[in-house]
Amino acid sequence: MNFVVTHFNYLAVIVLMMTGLYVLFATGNLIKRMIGLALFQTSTALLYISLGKVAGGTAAIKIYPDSPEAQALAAQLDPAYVAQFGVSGVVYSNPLPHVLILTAIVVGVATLAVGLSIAVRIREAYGTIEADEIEAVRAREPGE
Amino acid sequence: MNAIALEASFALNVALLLMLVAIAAAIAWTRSLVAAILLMGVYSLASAVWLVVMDAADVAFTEAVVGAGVSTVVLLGATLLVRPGPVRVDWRRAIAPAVLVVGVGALLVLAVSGLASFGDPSSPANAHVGRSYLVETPNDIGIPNVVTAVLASYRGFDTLGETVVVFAAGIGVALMLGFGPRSSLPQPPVQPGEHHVVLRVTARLLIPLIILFAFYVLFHGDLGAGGGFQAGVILAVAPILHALVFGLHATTAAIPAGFVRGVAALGVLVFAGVGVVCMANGGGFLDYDRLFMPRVEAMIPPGLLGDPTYSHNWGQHFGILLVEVGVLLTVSSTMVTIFCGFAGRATHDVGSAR
Amino acid sequence: MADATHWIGGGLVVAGTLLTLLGGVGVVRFPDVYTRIHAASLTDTGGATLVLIGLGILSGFTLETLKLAFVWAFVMLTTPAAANALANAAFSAGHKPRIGAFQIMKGESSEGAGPAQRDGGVAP
Amino acid sequence: MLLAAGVAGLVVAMGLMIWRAIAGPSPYDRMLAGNSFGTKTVLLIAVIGYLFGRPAFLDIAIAYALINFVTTIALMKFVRYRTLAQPLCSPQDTEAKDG
Repeated sequence: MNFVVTHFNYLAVIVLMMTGLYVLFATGNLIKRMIGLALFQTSTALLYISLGKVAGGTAAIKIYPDSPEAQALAAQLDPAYVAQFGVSGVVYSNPLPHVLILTAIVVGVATLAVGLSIAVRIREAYGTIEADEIEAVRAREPGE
Repeated sequence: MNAIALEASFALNVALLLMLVAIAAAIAWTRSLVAAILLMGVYSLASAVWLVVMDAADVAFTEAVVGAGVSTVVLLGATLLVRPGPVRVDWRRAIAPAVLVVGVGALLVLAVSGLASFGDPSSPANAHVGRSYLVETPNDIGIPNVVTAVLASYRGFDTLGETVVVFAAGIGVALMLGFGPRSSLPQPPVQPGEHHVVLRVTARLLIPLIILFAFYVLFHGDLGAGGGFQAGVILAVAPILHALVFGLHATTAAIPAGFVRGVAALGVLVFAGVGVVCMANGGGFLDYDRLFMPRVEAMIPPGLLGDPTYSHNWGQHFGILLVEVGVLLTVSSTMVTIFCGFAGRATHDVGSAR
Repeated sequence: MADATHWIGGGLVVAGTLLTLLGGVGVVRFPDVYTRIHAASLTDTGGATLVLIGLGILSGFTLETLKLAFVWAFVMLTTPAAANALANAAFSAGHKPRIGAFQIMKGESSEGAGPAQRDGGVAP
Repeated sequence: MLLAAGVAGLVVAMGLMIWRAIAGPSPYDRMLAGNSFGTKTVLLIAVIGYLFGRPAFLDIAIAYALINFVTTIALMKFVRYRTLAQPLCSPQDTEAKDG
């Protein structure tokens, strides 16, 4: 039970990822498949961000240690904890996963668009976007 | 106050994750593609709120504008072009994927049990590289937003790669779908009394504000949440809104296709050019410390801008800004290219292609 | 003084939230598209106004106040416009109101666009 | 404390919107739910910023308010007119049809 509490984020993200994977495999409709892929991709991003969260941390945008904001944030935490894990008096979350995921999201939408345009061209060539019907058309036209 | 904020953070985290699970289940369950696309947009919004709770302000920004904005519009455009029927459901086809997914999920749970518990500050992920970025950024780069510092300076070469990928994806879509309106589409049926005056007026008000906000996000990116990627997508939303309300012909008349493609290439060129200038001045590729010749750097008075408590490295400042401008140019024009490719491809082309 | 702003600002935030919640219940419970649009758009703008004023009182007069004003302006601009567009599109597509003066207006052609527009993918 | 209550209320309201977005029945109901979900998201971001002591994140709320509108218009055009490229009709168009 304790494992479920301490790893709740990871477990929830796994459920999300598996939902995306299920959509990807269970449907033959290419658009729905791309939606499943997007779901899977977003969930992977959530896993990375979960890993980078530091308890009691704040966003990795520096604030002055003597500003009222920083004082209020530090007042919520144990001073020993701040001294050990903080950077000049403020505890920040890990910025590295944020950087990786930020670019991944924009690249993700660009690749999603490429995938969808391939689906459009498949529709134009085969007259359908159902995977099994495409296979049937290909079986009928062995020359291709 | 103090305990409440921490407890509220975790409770909100749990509530939003449960909400995300519910939306994902609905996406898997629904047969309507429109509903699935709309729920994908809602999923993005909810996950963006969750990202704010997880302190990932920059990522939340990106996810909101990309996931809820551009990707929804792109999915709609693709759905229009393929004209699918309702998604067919065959329970026999669902068994094998379900077994597979449960198996993979069990393996992942096994793998995750080896991770440090959530929020652990001394976990391997958080203790070494991430922490040293936080410690060193004020000295090395001198800007408050560590995410932008890592993105544009420490990992600038990686970001150049990402920008090129976005550019290549834009070229791919343009090659496959063409650019802009290719033929005059049949007018949609108009009912008497049906007009969208309110929308037209609102859009006319909003479009300049969106562009202004995009530039605010760009120039504010090293001080707060924001940066070239977010600003680029927001900037692209303005032409998209214009095309949605006033028609794609009007938009491509204002922004010609060749111009947009040229700007996309220019963005990559600006990014790489900054690197080359650094090399010409004796540094490494994208080593912004050598962006200016020493003679120029000496002419900048110390403490010209900003707060004196942060050491100001002017090469880093201008290097990051120029690189972000390059990212903005490429990302925004790529998004516009993608939108025009999907929206402008006439539906009856689909029928005649066979 | 600080205590008073805390209670007034926080109270306004909670009041705006309650209004939004009320609108949410209306969206779930009301019978047709138009009443739901009515519930959602009115309570969204009203709730947003109360919440943002409350936050403005809490924050005092800083740069954040200006940003709150911008958020308010955009919400007030976009939410009613979107609600108007939705209601316009729904009505012209042939959705019949369940209650009110217009419910019999399109009675003759009710099997036209309304049911055909229900979900599904794209009509061929 | 009050802000935490506000956050809880907004989350519940978002849950109600998700219910409506899933239940439908017409696409206009779903779009309405999506749009209203977006507005509540804007408010939630603003309140979270103050609750966690970093009100600078209001920028994100502004971006949401802008993007949400565009998404709703795109969905509306898709469902009602089956096109993204055609202009929305202006008063002159409908007058021409009337006459």
